[in-house]
Amino acid sequence: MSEHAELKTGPLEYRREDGPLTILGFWIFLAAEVVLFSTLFATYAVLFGRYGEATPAHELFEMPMALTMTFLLLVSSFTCGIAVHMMRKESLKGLVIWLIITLALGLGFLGFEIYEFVHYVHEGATIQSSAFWSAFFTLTGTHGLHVTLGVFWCTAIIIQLIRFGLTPVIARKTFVIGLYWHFLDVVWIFIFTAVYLIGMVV
Amino acid sequence: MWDFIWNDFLVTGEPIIYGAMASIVLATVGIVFVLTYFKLWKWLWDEYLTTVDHKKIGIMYIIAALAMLFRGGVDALMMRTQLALPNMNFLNSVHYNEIFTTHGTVMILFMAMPFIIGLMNVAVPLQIGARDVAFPFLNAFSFWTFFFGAMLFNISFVIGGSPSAGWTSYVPMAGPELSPEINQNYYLLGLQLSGIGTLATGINFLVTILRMRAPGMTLMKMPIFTWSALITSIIIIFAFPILTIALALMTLDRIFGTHFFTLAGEGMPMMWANLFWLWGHPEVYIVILPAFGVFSEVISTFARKQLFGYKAMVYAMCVIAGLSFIVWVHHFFTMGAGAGVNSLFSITTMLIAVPTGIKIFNWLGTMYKGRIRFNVPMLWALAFIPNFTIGGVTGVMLGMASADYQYHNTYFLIAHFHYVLIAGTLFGMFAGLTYWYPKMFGHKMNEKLGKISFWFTVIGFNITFLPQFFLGLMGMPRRTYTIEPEWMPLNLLSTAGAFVLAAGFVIFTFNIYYSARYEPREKTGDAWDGRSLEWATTTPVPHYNFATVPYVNSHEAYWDMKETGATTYDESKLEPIHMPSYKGLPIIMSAIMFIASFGLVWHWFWLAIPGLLGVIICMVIRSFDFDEGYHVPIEEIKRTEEQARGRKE
Amino acid sequence: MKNLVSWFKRLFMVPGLFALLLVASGCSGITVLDPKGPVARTQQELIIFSITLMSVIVIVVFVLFFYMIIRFRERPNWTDKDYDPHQHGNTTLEIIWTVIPFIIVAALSVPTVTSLYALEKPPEETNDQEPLVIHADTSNWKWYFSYPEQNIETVNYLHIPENRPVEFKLASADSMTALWIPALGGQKYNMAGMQNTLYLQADEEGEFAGRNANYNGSGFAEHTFTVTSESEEEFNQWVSDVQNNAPEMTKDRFDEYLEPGLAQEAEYSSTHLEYVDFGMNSGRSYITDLYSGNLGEQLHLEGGEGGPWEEE
Amino acid sequence: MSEHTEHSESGIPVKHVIGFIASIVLTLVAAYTTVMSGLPVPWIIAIIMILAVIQAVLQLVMFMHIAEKNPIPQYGNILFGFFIAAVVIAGSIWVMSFGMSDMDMDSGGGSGGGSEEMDHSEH
Repeated sequence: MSEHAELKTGPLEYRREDGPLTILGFWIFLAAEVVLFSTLFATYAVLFGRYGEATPAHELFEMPMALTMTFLLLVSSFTCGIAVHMMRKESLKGLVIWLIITLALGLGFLGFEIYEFVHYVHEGATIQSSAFWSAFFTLTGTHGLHVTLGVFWCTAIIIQLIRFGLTPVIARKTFVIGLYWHFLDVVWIFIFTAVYLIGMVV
Repeated sequence: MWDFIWNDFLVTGEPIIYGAMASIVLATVGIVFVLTYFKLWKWLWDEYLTTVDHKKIGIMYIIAALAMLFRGGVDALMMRTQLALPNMNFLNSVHYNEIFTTHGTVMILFMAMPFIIGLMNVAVPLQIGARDVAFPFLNAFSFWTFFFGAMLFNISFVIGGSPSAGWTSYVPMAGPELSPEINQNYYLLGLQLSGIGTLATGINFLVTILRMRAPGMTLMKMPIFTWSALITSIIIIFAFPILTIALALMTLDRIFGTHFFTLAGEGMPMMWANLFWLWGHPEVYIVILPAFGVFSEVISTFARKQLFGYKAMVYAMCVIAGLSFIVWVHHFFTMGAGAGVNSLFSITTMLIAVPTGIKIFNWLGTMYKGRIRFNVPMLWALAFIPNFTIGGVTGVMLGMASADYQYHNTYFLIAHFHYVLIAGTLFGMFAGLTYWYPKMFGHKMNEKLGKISFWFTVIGFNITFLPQFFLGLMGMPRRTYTIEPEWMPLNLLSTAGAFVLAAGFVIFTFNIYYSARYEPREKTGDAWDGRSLEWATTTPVPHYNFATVPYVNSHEAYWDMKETGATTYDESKLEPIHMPSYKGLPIIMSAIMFIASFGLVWHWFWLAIPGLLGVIICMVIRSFDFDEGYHVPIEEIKRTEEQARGRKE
Repeated sequence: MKNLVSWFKRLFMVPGLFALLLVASGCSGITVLDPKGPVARTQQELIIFSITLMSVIVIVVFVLFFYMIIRFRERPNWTDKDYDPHQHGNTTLEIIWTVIPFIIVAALSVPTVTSLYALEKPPEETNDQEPLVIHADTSNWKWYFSYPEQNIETVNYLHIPENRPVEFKLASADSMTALWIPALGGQKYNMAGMQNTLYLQADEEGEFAGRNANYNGSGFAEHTFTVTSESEEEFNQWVSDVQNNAPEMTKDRFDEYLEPGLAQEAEYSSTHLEYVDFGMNSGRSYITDLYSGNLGEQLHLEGGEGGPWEEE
Repeated sequence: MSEHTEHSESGIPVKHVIGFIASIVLTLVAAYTTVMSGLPVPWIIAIIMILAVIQAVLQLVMFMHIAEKNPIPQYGNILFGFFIAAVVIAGSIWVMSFGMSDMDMDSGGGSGGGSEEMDHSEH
């Protein structure tokens, strides 16, 4: 504990004493994020159907759009997993390439989300329309904001990887952003199910 | 422009406010003068503002908490003055509302919270034999976001107007439709800012306690205060995100025109109450559990006995933590959710009495066959038991939903939670502060003054709040700025008590000054014949805490060491100690967040957006910061330890 | 040290004596413990029951507490025979003080749950009578009591017949409030866009204080009303007086009422329920549509005066 | 912790591929159930929520290495997080679903409803 003695074996991100600490801390942070998003889901569920004079959700939600966004995130989660796998094989080039693919998919997702929001606003459903639409835009928007933050963060990591190479510190950071990215996918699964799919049937 | 500044920006027209403005300006000028005259700016920046040392951060938390206790206390005295007699004309209704709002918010979030976090910072790393917390940089960041959040909330008094919707800020009253002024935004953003820091503290301490304990110290061999800190951290981590969202939603309602809790747009005001108490109830246990931890330490130390039923104490706290998340509806039994909902939450609420009762009896058991010394920390702990029992049983009474229809929103409730929060949290914090004071500052607090302040506080407290139970049953509602003639005698008594209580606090504060000047220096490092590891360090504690960390065999590690004559200094095992560097970024980043939040309070996006960009830039700077700290060389450790230990003999 | 212990004793005598004094002075001054109707009586009985049980706990804790600090205090002629520093617990004892609180909680739960369900219905003893329906609506800082069957409405005061259950329909035009008549029973919230039902009943004639118990801003302290309980005949007489002599509650008149402020007692021979029912989802934004942007007005009340009657 | 050595040299770990395909399939099944199955709505909701939970667990285990020792497994806090999440969501829905008896018939009404009723009264 006293030393920055690096272990010689094990995944790179765990080799320094602060590696496991940070990763555990980040898992705990993700647990807090679970509660954060669950509060948004609870709000959405309680305010469900409160459209006021605005357009109801089932008239606007479309399956192709929701599915496309879902697949973009699912694939990006997969490529992110591969990136971390590459890191554990200590392949810097593979890591950077897969991270860039992940980033591109994430940007694609964001593009679709922005397009979707703009579309809804044109149809007269804005964040100020009614309780339901406030909850909808806040829930999906918070997720979108997390993805945006992830994109910037991931860019910073890629720059660091290219400049400083695969050190234990940067490996730890990469592993953490990987966790973050997968977590956003998990949240999206619930948004897809609880918001889009249920919104289409009820 | 001037018109705006004079009429909207600054609060004008009240003599009290002018007085406050003048005193703020004078105090600021005074502080700046002293710092400049004695050339202390550099010292302040190098030693405190940029520190990442948990001990110094703990001290800063406690100083801030005492300052906020003073502010909240003055609020309380003003309220009690207004309520002393019928037809009092000391505060008008608007002013009174602002004052009880700030009193509640300040006391819970800016006094109790930093006090417990401060004590956790001081004691936990020492109790588990760690060099610091897991993330020292984050720890400094937590403190500064708390500090600036508290400042943001406090400046509302003179700039823009204080929030006045109560510390619970129920909508629609606090919403954009019925409170269009900006004052409520201070509440939202001040709490949000400090909430970020609290969440970070929770994560920090959970990782610290889970991963940085001394060798041999399994979970069931941790000192009980560390256990309480662990459980508190867990509650923080799972409760504060709910507050974050609740505040964010109301901020959206007020600044961006959404309809979560509004009357128009089919918003749902009840949902605010629901989310607020989903956080608010666990919050109550966040501020009480560390106090329980302190009492356990203090009672066992001063009864000179092991804690009675250590395991039961731990399990009781775990059960309390679990139950704390499933009782929130008891804060709004009268909302009409139906007999089914109220029955369930009545029963879960009353069930909390079971683990709490276990703890009370275990404390009594600890004293049984002990050898009790009545030092000041012990006095606070002893006063806690009977007073908190009154608070606890009235809590059970309030938990019975059908009777609660009569207690709700009355002074009965006020009396109950002051019995719990003052006798529990505040006595606990005073006990903890006097108990660890020698470890923090190298001298005890004066016993005589301590006893005087104790008796003033305890007697004043009972005179203040005991009558309020009866006032509640007589039909006096909370938050009323004026009283009916038939409530006069008890209110007058209560007001008199409040001034006695305040005298106790003034003496306590004076004692800090007095002790710093006249108390003999404490040289042993073990001021109270302590039992856990923090007493094994020398006093003052070296910045690296422990030269070598001993192997721990029980939850009373130092007691064992004293029996075998071991020390925490084993020269053969010395290694260079890795320490983090001090950083200016936490305070700078928090200050930028403060500015951004201030912009948002006033709907000034030209200020808020650059502020947010500044925060992002700070995060990038942090990400590219590869500073790995430094190592304390063996020679320096030897020198420090010899100096400290040589003096001891 | 002896001095200290006696200080302790004295400390707890102060509030103890004080409590005794209050109890001795009788419950008559304490509204909640002096019920004037079956609902309040149910609650009073529950409160007395819980106080009794809780007193037992408090006494046990206090006795043990003083025994410990007196018996085991450090004192000059202290000997070692009573000192057992290695005692770390006692499983039997710990089980006992876990089980007993459980039993107490169970003992309290049964009447709590029973009474909770009972309070959702009109009082048992008068269930042969139809409850009198009164819509109690609030806006900042006034009470409107509408009697739909009688088609009359009062502002800031209430007449009810004795010995007949009253079914309050609670709603609010703006802030969350709570209808509370301590002498008759506990409170329930009034909220916008939804309706709560509260049953109360007076067993005797008299005047009782009623108020909004939930803080709703600067006029909160004056957000009160009086309840007059009278015999059935007097009540009917009063109703027909109002029906015959009072003006109608027109929409314009009612809209004026909705503007924030205090109001005098008044009565009308029609109800506002004809235009808007705040208990329905449709009524929830009525007031914001009407006074958008003007609802933030603050009342600077002073010295407990400026009461309802002096404002207008 | 040594699983990074278990996989073939080809670069793509089998575990990830399985997780990926499973999540695609689960998503499609959920979409199909919603649009095409014609089941009663409560059934659909129950089925797709279960599918979502399965998929989330899949992500946590297959991609996020939740069971990895660090040096102790880290799922304790996430599990407690899910417990609190369930309390928050289910609790809020349960507690907040009262007094809304007129919501369903009236959900389109909003502020318009009030004025309609006013018209009635004026004749």
